[in-house]
Formats: sequence, structure tokens, C-alpha cells
Amino acid sequence: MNNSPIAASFLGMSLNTPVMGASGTFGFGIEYADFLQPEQIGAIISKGITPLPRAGNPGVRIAETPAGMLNCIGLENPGVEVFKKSILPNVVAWKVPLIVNMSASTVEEYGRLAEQLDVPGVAAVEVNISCPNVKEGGIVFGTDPQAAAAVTAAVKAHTKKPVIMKLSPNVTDIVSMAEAVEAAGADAVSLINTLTGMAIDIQHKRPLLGNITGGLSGPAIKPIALRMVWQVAKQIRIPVLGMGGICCWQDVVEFMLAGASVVAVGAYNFLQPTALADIAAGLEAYCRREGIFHIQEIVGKIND
Amino acid sequence: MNNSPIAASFLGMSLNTPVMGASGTFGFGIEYADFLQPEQIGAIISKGITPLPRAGNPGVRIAETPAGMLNCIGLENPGVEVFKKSILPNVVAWKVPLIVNMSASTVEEYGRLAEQLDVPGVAAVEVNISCPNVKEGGIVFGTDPQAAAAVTAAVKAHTKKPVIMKLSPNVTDIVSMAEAVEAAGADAVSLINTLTGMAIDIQHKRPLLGNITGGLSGPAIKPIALRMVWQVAKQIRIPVLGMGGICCWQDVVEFMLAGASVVAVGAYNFLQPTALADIAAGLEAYCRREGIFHIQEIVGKIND
Amino acid sequence: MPPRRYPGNLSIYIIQEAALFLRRPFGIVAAKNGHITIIYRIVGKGTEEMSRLTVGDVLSIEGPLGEGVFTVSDMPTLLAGGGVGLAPLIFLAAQSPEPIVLIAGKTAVETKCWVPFFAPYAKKIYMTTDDGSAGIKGMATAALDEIFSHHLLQRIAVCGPTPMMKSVAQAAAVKKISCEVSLEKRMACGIGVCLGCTGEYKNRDGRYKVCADGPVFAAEEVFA
Amino acid sequence: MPPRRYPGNLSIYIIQEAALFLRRPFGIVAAKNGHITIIYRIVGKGTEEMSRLTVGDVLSIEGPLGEGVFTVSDMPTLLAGGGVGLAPLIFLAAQSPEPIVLIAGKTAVETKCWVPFFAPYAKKIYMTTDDGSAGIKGMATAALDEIFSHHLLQRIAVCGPTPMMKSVAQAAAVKKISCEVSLEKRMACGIGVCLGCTGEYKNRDGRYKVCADGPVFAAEEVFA
Ligand SMILES: Cc1cc2nc3c(=O)[nH]c(=O)nc-3n(C[C@H](O)[C@H](O)[C@H](O)COP(=O)(O)OP(=O)(O)OC[C@H]3O[C@@H](n4cnc5c(N)ncnc54)[C@H](O)[C@@H]3O)c2cc1C
Ligand SMILES: Cc1cc2nc3c(=O)[nH]c(=O)nc-3n(C[C@H](O)[C@H](O)[C@H](O)COP(=O)(O)OP(=O)(O)OC[C@H]3O[C@@H](n4cnc5c(N)ncnc54)[C@H](O)[C@@H]3O)c2cc1C
Ligand SMILES: Cc1cc2nc3c(=O)[nH]c(=O)nc-3n(C[C@H](O)[C@H](O)[C@H](O)COP(=O)(O)O)c2cc1C
Ligand SMILES: Cc1cc2nc3c(=O)[nH]c(=O)nc-3n(C[C@H](O)[C@H](O)[C@H](O)COP(=O)(O)O)c2cc1C
Ligand code: FES
Ligand code: FES
Repeated sequence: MNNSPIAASFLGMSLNTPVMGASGTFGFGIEYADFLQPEQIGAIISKGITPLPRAGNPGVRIAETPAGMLNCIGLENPGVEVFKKSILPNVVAWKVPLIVNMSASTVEEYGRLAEQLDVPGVAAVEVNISCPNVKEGGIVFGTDPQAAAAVTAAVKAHTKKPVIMKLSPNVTDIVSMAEAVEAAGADAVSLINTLTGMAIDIQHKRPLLGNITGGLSGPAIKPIALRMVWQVAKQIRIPVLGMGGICCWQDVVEFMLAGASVVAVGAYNFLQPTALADIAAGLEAYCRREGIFHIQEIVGKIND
Repeated sequence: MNNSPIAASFLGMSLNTPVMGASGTFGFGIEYADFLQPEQIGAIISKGITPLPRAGNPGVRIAETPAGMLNCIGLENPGVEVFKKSILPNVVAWKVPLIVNMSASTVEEYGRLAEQLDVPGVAAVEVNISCPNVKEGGIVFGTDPQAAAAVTAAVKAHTKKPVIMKLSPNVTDIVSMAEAVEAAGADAVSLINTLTGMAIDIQHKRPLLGNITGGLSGPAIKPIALRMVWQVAKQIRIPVLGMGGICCWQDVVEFMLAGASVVAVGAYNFLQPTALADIAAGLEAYCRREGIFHIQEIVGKIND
Repeated sequence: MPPRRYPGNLSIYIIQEAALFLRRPFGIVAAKNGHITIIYRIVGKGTEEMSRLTVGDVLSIEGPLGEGVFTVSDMPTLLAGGGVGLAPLIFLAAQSPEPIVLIAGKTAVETKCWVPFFAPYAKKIYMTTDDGSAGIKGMATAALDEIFSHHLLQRIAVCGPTPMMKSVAQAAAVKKISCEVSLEKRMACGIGVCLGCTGEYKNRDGRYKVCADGPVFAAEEVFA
Repeated sequence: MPPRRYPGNLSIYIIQEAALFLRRPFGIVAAKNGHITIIYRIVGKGTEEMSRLTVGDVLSIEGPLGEGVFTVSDMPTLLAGGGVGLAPLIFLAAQSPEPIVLIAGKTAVETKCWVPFFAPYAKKIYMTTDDGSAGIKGMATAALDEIFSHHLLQRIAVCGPTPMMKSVAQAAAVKKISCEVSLEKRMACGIGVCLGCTGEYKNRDGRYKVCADGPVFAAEEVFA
């Protein structure tokens, strides 16, 4: 398998492909068993796990937009305990590396949660900092470099797993966010999370989404994601997990050229549940056609 | 004409429709004479004018993206003097209100340019602050509330025309930008300008655009634009000129419900040069169907 | 993906190339010899484009989705539907022993057009219209007293607007008739991963996913 | 919009519904009785989708675009084209008095397929191929010596890849033959408002727009 041109390494993991299922769009991976073989999946990034169970947001949670979608799921999840007891064993049995996406409301909570997730079967944690910091009065961790660094340090202090900090694109300066989490010890950054957007139901003159605003994802945001990956990858030494609108192998090549070591497919999984396999096959054919011995050779190899 | 349900007022101007042509996508308006009647156009917002002529960026300037496009024109324009001498008279003869979009590299230059544009035939100025401040070492006016306020004050001090500050969406906190320019005397805000994006030519392993990055516009960004209009309109007292991905009358209704007093159509003009007329007709039919006496009744009337 | 299991209210997930980003869910009206029949109403962009399809156009179909389907049984059953909610009930009618059918609609035209689909299977068809132009005047519930008085029912299957499903379920509960309802929610994934379509079970702890656990539920599971 | 003026290298701007955001420019090969002919190569998403169109499908066409067209004259003219650049030259050939035609291509297959289009009008057709499999081996310029020695030309019209147009223009300049070239640039608006397609005039001050001032220019206007 490691002779495959699309085998990839990331944070010490050996992956069959550089293409993962993005958090919140891939469940816990096993839901895709009807569509994908384990070896067609680079890694599973779980739905965001929080310390306690969360019901998520009321009302409409999904809206289609041009070349994309809005969601305001609101981090619905069974909580870390149920996850560890009832879900983790099933995922482990499936033999695909599992990266657990996690979220909390205070720096301390992030640390504690990281500790609870420092268990066998978890390959790494991806820390979602796009959520409001309840203790600091709703300031979003993901838009303030110092707050993001504090979360990074707290998580690092409580786990031996590699720590991937997932950055929000809703910022003026994505590079300073990435530099802050790198300096605080992050092992990698994931970018991008969703952009905040909105849709209005003109018939009823009200927001379409139950939460009024939601996160925009899909091909619509790809140009922004690609720009951020390119800006960040040049400035930091830790690897970048790129995502945002990826639908096909060409998109993956774009992200890797821009500097992403590995990538994740998000909303497009909904359209095409075999996406990860289709993309992997396309990437493999691309490597053979172009005489690329190992796909990660192209990472950052854009001539700008 | 003012009995029309879609007649609109904005900064003391009486407009035939609330739908304008956005800066950089509508030339100086007269180029649309083959497609539109003057009375079908709310107002013309000119291509960005700078103190001196600019050649713009070299290389490829246009890339299509999912439900949108990237551009890196680089403010190509003939400069304020040529504009006033050779272009303005032709536009004035066409009898559509002209808002001049302007850009400069230092606060002082913005002031001087505003003064040069304080002439008959110019209905208002729209100040583009998405460009780098050469004096302050490239910091972008549009991402720093203080710098934006300084530009606003300088422009206001040098013109008797209404001043519309055009905000960049590439910021963490659009509301604080809007509040800063309102406090500095802006008469209205325009939002949004383009989001910074990128595309890669995987065949040649290089950026597709001559300037590497470019501005993303079109329906892809509509959910973001709508969110920003909604956030800002609630917090300021001056009117909002909304834009970003508008393609049809339904989009206009969404923007107006979110709080935009008037709107502009940008990139979609390229696809459909009769867009302004089509949208105006759709809006008028909507008003009659819904018994709306005056379209601006619905501004901000979203039930959230 | 090959059809998985159960007859009943199966739904599928359709997408056309390029123009849309999300798939659209529809109930199956009939499935035979590799052919699937659906009935849909044009409400927006997706259905609008579907209406312009011609023979030879290719669609990507995913499904059947979900574990929750109407129970097929030998017991006397009422199938109550409103609007396009009637479509999946046709599939169920074909598998039920002489079901009673209740068609609820706004006008005679809208209501009567469903009759031929159910006539081959139904023991009796009732209708209600908002304007009284066909059948009984009023909501679906306006017909229930008459139906209950003439037929000894043991099951009710409802598919239609939420208020209709709620009111029929309430009437069923009073009569202690078991009632199943088919929920409609905006979906993104259709396979239980996005959590766009979830709700809280009303008769126990936990949350359901309309796409994966439904779309059909026992009424008491989802209505308080 | 009704056709505006001039014969020559007119281009039009095509869009299909929904799937694309920008229109696509193409040269007109023939325009008669309300019918327009174009010849295009499949290179990406837009042309790919165009290739799947069937009779009855509806396109939105804008144009003709631009003021800059090949000059139609009675003088002896060479039409030199490479790749799909040959398409608009067919239109010009039909209006020129027995033009000399130069078809430049990579292979014999690619080159010879153009011959039937020009045969009805051309006095003589030359070919060059990269691999020598048809006509003269080499770039377009490889044929110019022979052409110049056999024909007294007063005008050259070139449409093809930029390097080809540049080298033909250079050879023309040496011979003091007036030369027109047709530029290709990525366009957004097609009507001179977006400034996506501009360049600097080489023989005077100012900037041109390929879409509005072109696509055809005197060679000296655009090549240094
Ligand atoms: C399980 C299930 C079964 C269904 N069966 C049928 C059927 O047999 N016949 C039929 O006509 N309709 C059925 N519907 C409703 C149908 O899915 C919607 O009418 C359709 O998705 C509208 O798509 P559109 O693009 O035309 O509308 P748009 O409003 O343009 O769609 C925009 C988005 O909203 C979603 N959406 C809009 N209306 C609905 C709705 N009522 N329910 C769920 N999502 C919606 C779309 O899927 C899409 O994501 C069913 C819905 C569900 C959930
Ligand atoms: C004035 C003019 C006349 C033309 N005439 C012809 C013709 O007669 N026959 C023909 O086959 N081709 C012609 N072309 C080229 C043709 O426009 C492109 O091949 C076509 O736009 C590619 O579209 P796509 O969606 O298949 O490619 P994609 O690469 O998917 O297109 C992406 C974007 O890039 C643009 N683009 C891609 N290639 C080109 C190109 N070579 N030139 C300009 N824009 C490009 C597209 O318009 C689109 O905006 C002409 C171009 C111009 C400017
Ligand atoms: C329905 C949905 C739920 C998501 N949930 C999470 C989440 O729980 N945690 C997280 O970090 N990102 C979450 N995301 C963001 C995605 O992981 C990804 O960063 C984003 O969607 C951009 O990728 P895409 O354009 O390919 O979808 C979610 C996205 C979607 C569409
Ligand atoms: C080709 C192009 C050129 C533009 N030039 C300018 C400009 O000179 N000044 C400016 O303030 N905005 C400029 N814009 C931004 C638009 O005015 C508008 O804010 C943006 O495109 C969002 O609207 P849209 O999505 O409808 O295009 C330009 C946009 C495009 C596509
Ligand atoms: S539609 Fe995604 S969980 Fe139901
Ligand atoms: S394509 Fe817009 S100016 Fe030429």
C-alpha cells in the first residue's frame, strides 16, 4: 500500500490517501461503509465532540446556496463520554485513522476534553476554535490570536496526541492566527472552517436558518480557502490540512500545490458519498500520468 | 416616475430604481447603452478612479470560479483628470445619477482626490478602501477601523458630496469597521467589496491570476454579503448600499429585508448585461403582487 | 446502491449535474423491474429543473434512504395524505389489504387528481377540501369521525403537512389506533452524517435523524 | 442584440444556463439567414458542456462583440491560422478575392481537417505541421518564404497562438506587408467594462480592450 503514489504521511500517521472526510460532514466515518472501503479513506475526522451532549440549534439547519450550502447544526453530538463508550469502539474496528474534532467553551474545558480524548483509537485531535468562548463573554477563540494560542497550549498540555488547530476564515489576518497557534505548540493547522453567511426566506420575511446565520461551505468558498492555505503554508513550518470546497482530484492538486500536506472533503460528501474514493482514484491516475512517485512531492510546489 | 413602487431615495437622490451598477462591473454606465435605458438604472457607480492613471496588473486578470469569478484588474483607470475631461461629460449627458468610486494610497491623497471630484455631474463618491496604504507600509485601510475613519474624515473634509464608504469583507469584525466610518462622518456604507481568493493552474503549477490573488465576487459570496449587511444595518444609522452576488429580484428583496436601502449588481452584469432592467421589472411586479406601495418599505423588515 | 429493504415509504435522493449543490429527497410511488416512479410538485429550482428533463437525461439516484418505513400489515389501515404527501402512500396502498384512503387537499382539482392512483387498491376513498368543492369541507380531521364510525381501523399512516399529521395523530391517539407519520425536513446528506434533519424523541431520551431513522416514525415518537 | 457592423472576425459570447458563471467567446465562421456557425475545440468545462448540446437546447448569445475586425479588401491577402484560430478566418476567406491560406498545425490530421472549409475560396492552400506529416515541416513561418516568393501579397491576417502571430507579424514587417492579428484574452464582460482583457498599445499611448477595440488589431498596435 505504501508503494501507492497517493500514500501520504501526516503527523506520524501513514495514510492510504491524503484525502480525509471533514468534520461534521463525515459522521464517524462508519456511516459511509455502504459507499467506501476503509482503504479508500485517508482518515476520518469526526463530528465535533463536546464535553457534554448537545442538541444543537432548533429550526432549519440547512440551506442550499449557489455552489454551496449553509449549516447551523450547532455542534449536536452525544458528548465525549457516549462517544468513547458507544462510538469509538466501532470506528476503531473499521481500521481507518480517526482524528477527533473537539470543541469547548473555556480554555480549561478544552484542556480537560483533550485529556479525556487521549485514549487508544484516537490518532490525533482537531481543535475547533470557531465557537464562542462563554467565559470571556462570547469572544470567539478563533478570531483572536491570543485566545487561540491559549487553547492550543491547554490542549497540548493535556494530551500526547498530535494537535491540529482548526482555524476560522472569518478573520482579517489568517497568517497571524496560524503563527499564534504554531508558537503555542500546535502540530498542524486545519483550514478552513466555514465562513459565516446568511439566507433569507423572502416569502416569510425571516431568516431561513433557525440560528439566523450559518456556516458557508462548498465550492463557493474554494478560492478563499486556497488563498488562505497558500498564505499560511508559506509562513509556518507545521503542516497544513487543507479544506474548503474540494470536490475533485484537481481541487486536491490545487490545495497541495498551495501548500496543504493533506486535505479533507466536506460538504461535497453529501452530494457524492463516494467522493473520497473517486478523488483518490483520480489522484492516483494523475500521479501515474505525470510520473509523480509520491503525491506529497507537489506540496507547496507552486511557482509564484 | 416617482409613483413607481420601485422609485427609491438615497442620500437625497431620487432614483428610478434601487438597483445600481457596481463599481468596476459597469464601466461608466454608457457602455450599457446598447442594453439598458437610462431610466432602468438606479445609478451608475463608476470604475475606481485614482489620482493618476493606472495600467492595472499584468497577466491574467479574470478567472471563473464555482458560481463566481476572481478578478485582479488592479484599478486600471485613466486617472481623475482624464475622467473629468473626457468621460464625465458623456455620462452626464446620459442623465443617470453617477456615483464616482475612488481610491488612493494615502489619507492626504484621498482628501485631494475627493476635492477634485467635487464637481457638477458627480452625485456622490464611493470610497474604496480595499487598497493598500502605501505610506503606512501597505496596511490596508479597509481592515483597520482607525485608518478607515481617517480616510472618511479626510474625504468628508474635502467634498460637499455625500460620501459612501465601501467596506472590505476581509475582516474579523465588519460592524466595527462600519461604526468607525459612521463616527467619522460617512453618509452611507457600501458592502461588500470582493473577498480575497486564489486559483491555481495545475497544468503549469502556477497561480492562474497575474497578481496571484484576486477578488472573489458573484453568487458564491452572496450569503456572506447578506450576513454582513444584516449585521451592519442593525448597528448603524446611516444607510447601507448592499451588494455581493445579486443576480435577480429575489436577491434584492433579501438584501433589502436584511437592511440595505439600495443595492448594486456587480459581476452578474457580465453574464447578463440587461440584468438591471430585468431585476427592476421583477421588483416592480413583486411590489404590485404584494401590494407594496414603495419598495423601501421593506428595508430591514426581517423578523429575526 | 441497490435497494436495501422493506416496502413502505422509501425515499430516494436525486441530483442533476452541475446546477444544484444538494440532492433532493422524494418518496417512492412504485418500484418495479428496475424502474422507479415518483410524483413531485414543482416548488423551487430543483423541481423546476427536474420538470424540464426529457428521456435520455441522466440523474444520479441514491437510496432508498432510511430505516423508518410504514409498517405493512394485514390489519385494517387508513392511509391519510395531503398534497404530495400522498405520493408515497400509493406505494403503501399497493401493499395493504383494501386500505381506506383519505385524500386532503385545498380544491377539488387538487384532490381528485389523486383518486385514480388509489382506486385500484382502496376499499373506500374519502376526500376533504378546504373549500368544500369535493368531499367533506375542512381539514383532514373533518373526515375522521365519519371514517372511524364506518370502519374499524387498527393502523393509520399519515403523510402530509405537519399540522395535518399532528391533528390526525391526535385523533388516532384518542381512538387508540396506532399511527405512523412521515416527517419532512431539509436534508443535506441523507445518510445520517450531517445532523441537518434531527429532532428529539418525544417518548424517550435521545434524538432521531429523519433521513436515517425515518422518515416514518410512530406518531408518539415525534409528536408530543 | 442585432448584428452591428463589418464582416470579418466577429466574435460572439455564449452562455448556457446555470452551470457556468461567465460567457465564452467564439469567432463567427459564417452568419447567414439568422443562422450562425462556430467551430470550437473542447478545452474545459464550458466547451465540454457545449459539446453535449442537442437540437432544441437554448443558448444565450451576445454579440457580435468588438470594433476591431479584419479588413476586407480587394488586395491580395494571406490568411494564416493555427488551431481553432482558423475558424474566424473562414469567414474572412469567404469575403476575400481568392486569398492565399496558410494552415499551421501539429499533425496532418489536425491540419488537413481545415482544408475543406477554405477550399471553396482559396487560390492556394499551404500547410505546415510540427512533425512534417503534411505540408512543410515546422512552424507557420517555415512556409512564409515560399509563400512570399510565389505571391505578391498586400495584406496578411493572422489568427492563432500568440507566438505564431508574433512571428508572422515580424516576417510581414520585414516585407512591409500590412498585417492584422486577432488577440485572445480571458474575458468577463465582453463589452469593455471590466478591463479584464486590456493591453498597452505598442505604437502609441493608451490601452486597448481586446473585447471592445479588438479582437483584431494591426500587428504594430499590439506587438512590440
Ligand atoms: C423524506 C422526504 C420525502 C419527500 N417526498 C416528496 C415527494 O414524494 N414528492 C414531492 O413533491 N416532494 C417530496 N418531498 C419534498 C421535496 O424534497 C422538496 O419539494 C424538494 O426538495 C424541493 O426542491 P426544490 O429545489 O424544488 O426547492 P428549493 O426550495 O429551491 O430547494 C432548496 C433547498 O430546500 C430543500 N427543500 C425545499 N422544500 C423542502 C421540503 N418541503 N422538504 C424538504 N426539503 C425541502 C431542498 O431539498 C433544497 O435543499 C419530500 C421531502 C422529504 C424530506
Ligand atoms: C475573441 C476570442 C475568440 C475565440 N474564438 C474561438 C473559436 O472560434 N473557437 C474556439 O474553439 N475557441 C475560441 N476562443 C477560445 C475560447 O473562448 C475558449 O476555448 C473557451 O472560452 C474555453 O472555455 P472552457 O469553459 O471550455 O474552458 P475553461 O478553461 O473551463 O474556461 C475557464 C475560463 O477561462 C476562459 N478561457 C479558457 N481558455 C481561453 C482562451 N483560450 N481564450 C480566452 N479565454 C479562455 C473561459 O472563457 C472561462 O472564462 C476564442 C477566444 C477569444 C478571446
Ligand atoms: C454540516 C456541516 C457540519 C460541520 N461541522 C463541523 C464540526 O463539527 N467541527 C468543525 O470543526 N467543522 C465542522 N464543519 C466544517 C467542515 O469540517 C469544513 O471545515 C468546511 O465545511 C469547509 O469544507 P467544505 O467546503 O469542503 O465543506 C461542518 C461543515 C458542515 C457542512
Ligand atoms: C471586474 C471587477 C472590478 C471591480 N472593480 C472595483 C473597483 O474599481 N472599485 C470597487 O470599489 N469595487 C470594485 N469591484 C467590486 C464590486 O464593485 C463589488 O463590490 C463586488 O464585485 C461584489 O459584488 P458582485 O458579487 O455583485 O460582483 C470590482 C468587481 C469586479 C468583478
Ligand atoms: S440529512 Fe444529514 S443527517 Fe439527515
Ligand atoms: S472582457 Fe471586460 S473589458 Fe474586455
